Amino acid sequence: MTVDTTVTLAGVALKNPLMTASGTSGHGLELAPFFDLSILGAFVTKGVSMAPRAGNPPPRLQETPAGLLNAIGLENPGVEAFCAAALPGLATLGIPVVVNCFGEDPERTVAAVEALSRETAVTALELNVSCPNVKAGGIAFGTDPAVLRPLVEACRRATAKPLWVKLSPNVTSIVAMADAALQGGADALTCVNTLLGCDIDVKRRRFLPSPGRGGLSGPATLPVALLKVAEVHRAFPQAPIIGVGGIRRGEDALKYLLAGATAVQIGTAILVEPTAPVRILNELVELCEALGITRPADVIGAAHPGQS
Amino acid sequence: MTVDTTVTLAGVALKNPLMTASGTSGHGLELAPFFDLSILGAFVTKGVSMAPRAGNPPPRLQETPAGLLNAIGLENPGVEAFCAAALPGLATLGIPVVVNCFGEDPERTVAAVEALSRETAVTALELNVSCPNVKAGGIAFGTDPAVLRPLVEACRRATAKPLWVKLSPNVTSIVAMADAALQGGADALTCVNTLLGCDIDVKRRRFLPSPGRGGLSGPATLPVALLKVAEVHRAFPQAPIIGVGGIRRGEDALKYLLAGATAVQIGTAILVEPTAPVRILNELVELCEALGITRPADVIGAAHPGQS
Amino acid sequence: METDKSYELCRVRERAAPGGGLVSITVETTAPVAAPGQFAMLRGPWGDAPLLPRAISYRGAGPGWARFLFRTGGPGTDRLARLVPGDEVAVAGPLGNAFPPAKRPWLVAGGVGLPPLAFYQRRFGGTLFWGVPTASAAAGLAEKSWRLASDDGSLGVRGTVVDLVAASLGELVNDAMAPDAIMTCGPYPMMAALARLSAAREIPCFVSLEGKMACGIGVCCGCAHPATAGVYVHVCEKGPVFPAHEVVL
Amino acid sequence: METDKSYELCRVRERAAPGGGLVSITVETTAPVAAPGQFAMLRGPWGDAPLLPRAISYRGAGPGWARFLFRTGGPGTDRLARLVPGDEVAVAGPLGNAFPPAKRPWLVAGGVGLPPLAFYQRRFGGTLFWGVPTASAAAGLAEKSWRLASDDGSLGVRGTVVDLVAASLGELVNDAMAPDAIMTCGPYPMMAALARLSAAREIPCFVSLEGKMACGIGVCCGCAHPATAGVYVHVCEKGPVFPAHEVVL
Ligand SMILES: Cc1cc2nc3c(=O)[nH]c(=O)nc-3n(C[C@H](O)[C@H](O)[C@H](O)COP(=O)(O)OP(=O)(O)OC[C@H]3O[C@@H](n4cnc5c(N)ncnc54)[C@H](O)[C@@H]3O)c2cc1C
Ligand SMILES: Cc1cc2nc3c(=O)[nH]c(=O)nc-3n(C[C@H](O)[C@H](O)[C@H](O)COP(=O)(O)OP(=O)(O)OC[C@H]3O[C@@H](n4cnc5c(N)ncnc54)[C@H](O)[C@@H]3O)c2cc1C
Ligand SMILES: Cc1cc2nc3c(=O)[nH]c(=O)nc-3n(C[C@H](O)[C@H](O)[C@H](O)COP(=O)(O)O)c2cc1C
Ligand SMILES: Cc1cc2nc3c(=O)[nH]c(=O)nc-3n(C[C@H](O)[C@H](O)[C@H](O)COP(=O)(O)O)c2cc1C
Ligand code: FES
Ligand code: FES
Repeated sequence: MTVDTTVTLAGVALKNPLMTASGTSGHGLELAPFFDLSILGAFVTKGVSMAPRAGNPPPRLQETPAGLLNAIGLENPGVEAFCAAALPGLATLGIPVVVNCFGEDPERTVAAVEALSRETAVTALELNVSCPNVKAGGIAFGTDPAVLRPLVEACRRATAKPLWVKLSPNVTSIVAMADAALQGGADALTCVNTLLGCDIDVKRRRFLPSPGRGGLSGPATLPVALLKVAEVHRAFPQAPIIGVGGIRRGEDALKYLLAGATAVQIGTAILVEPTAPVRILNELVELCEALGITRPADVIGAAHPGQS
Repeated sequence: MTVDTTVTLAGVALKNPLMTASGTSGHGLELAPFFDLSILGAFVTKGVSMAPRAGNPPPRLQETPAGLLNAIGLENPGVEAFCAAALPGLATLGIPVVVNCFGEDPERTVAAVEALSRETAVTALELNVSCPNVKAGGIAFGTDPAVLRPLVEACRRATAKPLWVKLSPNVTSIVAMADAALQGGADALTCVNTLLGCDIDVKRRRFLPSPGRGGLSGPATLPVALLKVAEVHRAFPQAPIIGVGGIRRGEDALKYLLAGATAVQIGTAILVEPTAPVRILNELVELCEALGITRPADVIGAAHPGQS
Repeated sequence: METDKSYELCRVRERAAPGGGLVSITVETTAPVAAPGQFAMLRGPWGDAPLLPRAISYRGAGPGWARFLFRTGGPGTDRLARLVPGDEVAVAGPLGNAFPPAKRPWLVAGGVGLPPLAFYQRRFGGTLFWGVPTASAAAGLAEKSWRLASDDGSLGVRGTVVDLVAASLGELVNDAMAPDAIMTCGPYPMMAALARLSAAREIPCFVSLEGKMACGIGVCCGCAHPATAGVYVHVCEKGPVFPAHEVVL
Repeated sequence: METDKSYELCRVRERAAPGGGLVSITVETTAPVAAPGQFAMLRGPWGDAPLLPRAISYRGAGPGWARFLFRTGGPGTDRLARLVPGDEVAVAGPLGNAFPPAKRPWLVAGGVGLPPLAFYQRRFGGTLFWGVPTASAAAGLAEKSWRLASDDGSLGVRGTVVDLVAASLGELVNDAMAPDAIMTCGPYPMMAALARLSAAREIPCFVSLEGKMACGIGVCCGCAHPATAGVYVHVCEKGPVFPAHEVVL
């Protein structure tokens, strides 16, 4: 049995549903020594903003049970340096290049979207409105529908490229946020960013990571992220969803498809194992074969009653 | 060095800060074959409601990475049977007995609170407004401050016993919920109940556990729950907090104290290891000795800048 | 038949991997001696994942020792399988109830449902039937006196163990040889078929249920199984052994 | 000195636990041969917790093999310590840069900062100083030519290795014997003291930083360390070896 892994995500054809997750795969070709990046459905870059950002002081990382807290603080070289240094390399991969971007306020967010939209090497933009690490930044946009919608509208006006909005899980109702993003003109929803959490160094009596809290990712978070995908899909069955959170195995990826995602992103698993996407893709194909799924695209949302 | 483990929680003296968490230690003396329950700071029962509840169909449980999803569906024998069958045994322990309770609507919640308040064996009530498993029940109360406050007020009027309110983490702002509970007259806040999540059986294409989602507990959730405690303590430094979520070791318990909890509850760890509270208490004492902490009560909130 | 529960770190004394993915471990224990049908919750020293202990029936037990036999394949059993003599494993047990006494019981095991019934036979006698997919799944564990069935006929008769039991019942020359109870442990469809067979002949039938468990000790209400009476029973508290007519199979 | 990175499942060929909580493992590898100062990210087949691989410096490396030496005590190193010959371990490496070449380097190790410097000495020579709390922490690993210091005087001279280096610099009979570089790996206060000592004598000093890492391969920006120039450097990308004056110690 051959498995046809292609999916179409809001007009973008992907040879398979696996992408890197923003922030866990570098800005450019840092992963290239480990595997052939062109096997990916798409490459998603670390978040970039108009101006460069130095990020947070260490410690930026804290391991937790089956999870990782990070407070990188959105360190990035800025749009200009990114386009000059990283983008040309990514363009050679021959796969869709998705640039994750953000701004400290609506103006700078729109400016980043505009600047990146001028680059032909950029296939789509993923708007990070949910990063919990920058106090002045993402958190406000991503947790209030009344703030999110106009922001997405402004970005929508600023770009003709596919616009994905990456939602925060740290809300009472992700459906309300998804609604705001879709109303604002988002082409697809990435569900979800990291959960807010913290740890404590009991010897030094200090919160970790350094800002006192961070974003939790990794296998520990899969059940929470998977439910968010399911909720958004149930509310908006037509909205293309990119599922992300804790994927380490092919089976995990398939769970996201069954919950309603058209594609998935792999984040922390890459930090644990740089070649994770290769293994996960193989496992996904084998699992589909074992389960008689000839096209993963056919089972999107199939775990919902009445959809399989 | 001897460590003085006593704490006073909203007027209730505890010989140490460790309690069982509701729903993971039975309704009565089910754990007694495994360890001497009187070593606990307090015993917290599984949630009871006025009328008996049969609970959800199986599967009610699903293991996840370092976590557990449950959808017990608040199975319980009802207040009357509980008071007749379980309470007398608990009363013999000689430690505070905290009864976790809930209702399907405000009237039935108040009724349960009233009925339990008549029992002298009951030291305090823990109001579960955050259970994610019953659609008509907890979820609405615990996620909207405007709904929570009047509910707590009504319960407050119905009881002279210490009233603890157990908050849900599945909200944009736990501080707003804590505020509502305190305004409503809560004596203490239990932070937090389980995170909403789900898993999927890829063979059967079915959501798990049986209602399609469940409450996530265990080590995986510790970073999220710990931050909620820290946020509530930061906002309301005088409010007594009972920390709960993922505690498996003495060090975890100390983290919650440093974040601002006066006491902690141990849930999933008991399912993994029935004698967990004994070990955790020993570890906590040894850790305090090693760190030169003579009274754990002295370090409550000490991880917050300006508080140690 | 119920004994006191205990929780202790036990040292592994023996380990065997006879094949077919089956692993047997024998531990030293100070807990009361388990009865056939009872189970334990087992967990090794492996940190936070997999989190929950695993429910495994006693394959044998005596003063100071207990033996378990399980099939590997998931994260928990795979890790238990890596334990070697000298290692410690946490054991909560003996838990649950036991198969009841009987004069001429037929003990019908499907696959890895074997342990409690082999234990029963060793202690109390009875006729043991065991069904496996193929000879290799039986890993040479079958004893001479057992009556065997395999899907492909590579061990014992070809067919299911239910067919074998039905045929054996039909071949009985007189009623004095008929079983006074059928005890079974294995896949639900197999147990359901046996329950029907027993009911038709008015032979009491006892089934050992496998439900997902978290605690195994009756504190979490997680192992609910639908009872014929309407509500749920907790497998770890009231079971795992139930009269077949009391539970929905 | 930088080599190609790779990620592979390596078979453990040897394991030794000389004492003092130290464990050494030697693995078979097809990766390029590492240079002293480089490190690898190691992780065994233990599921989801602990999650992250651990950064460990090469203690030695040659065609087809690599050796690591680490101190146990946390969840990751404890598990790595349980690997036995024949087991598989995932190795991403060689990662990072290496200590630079020098003519008469002094190699100053504190505790478990030893591996990269012992590797350096074996390959390029130089004078190795090693400071440990007590003789037992050195686990008999000290070689004859090494100059040793221990807090309680149970191995080598009593005092810190910084004192020993300072005294040795003072005793130098002529400048031709003076080190042309000091390379160090160990606790930050120790490296900071050596950096001051070297700066005072205008000897180039190179420090190997230990920052918490997630990926080790430059994709997560997690291992930021403050640089004297103002912003941050990523230890796994630009380091772990830095000229002492470039980083805040
Ligand atoms: C009372 C009782 C006695 C048992 N006795 C034996 C025995 O003697 N030998 C044996 O090989 N197996 C026995 N089982 C089944 C055994 O518990 C499961 O095979 C085991 O838990 C699977 O764990 P895993 O990590 O290998 O697999 P997974 O399937 O990955 O386990 C994932 C989760 O599902 C649960 N689970 C999966 N399958 C089962 C199952 N069939 N029954 C209950 N829970 C399950 C696990 O406990 C875990 O929480 C018994 C089960 C029960 C309830
Ligand atoms: C470039 C580099 C080379 C190293 N080389 C060696 C070596 O050769 N031998 C050796 O024994 N140790 C070495 N270390 C330190 C080693 O990585 C840590 O001791 C180890 O990660 C601790 O893991 P744990 O689970 O045992 O302890 P824990 O302290 O429980 O680890 C918890 C978390 O903190 C991180 N962490 C804890 N201590 C350190 C530390 N000192 N440095 C970096 N991360 C830490 C862990 O990676 C993990 O994420 C090196 C570190 C780096 C960065
Ligand atoms: C170290 C690190 C850095 C991250 N940086 C970004 C970022 O810049 N922009 C963004 O939208 N998400 C960022 N994320 C979130 C991930 O893209 C992803 O949503 C999250 O980690 C959950 O997926 P995972 O469990 O597979 O890691 C980051 C995550 C990690 C662990
Ligand atoms: C099986 C199970 C049943 C639970 N039942 C209740 C309940 O009846 N009432 C309640 O307030 N919380 C209930 N909880 C939540 C726990 O009390 C606790 O808040 C949660 O599990 C987090 O703590 P832990 O990680 O230590 O388990 C239950 C949790 C589990 C795992
Ligand atoms: S498994 Fe917890 S009550 Fe049965
Ligand atoms: S550890 Fe990830 S960039 Fe250095």
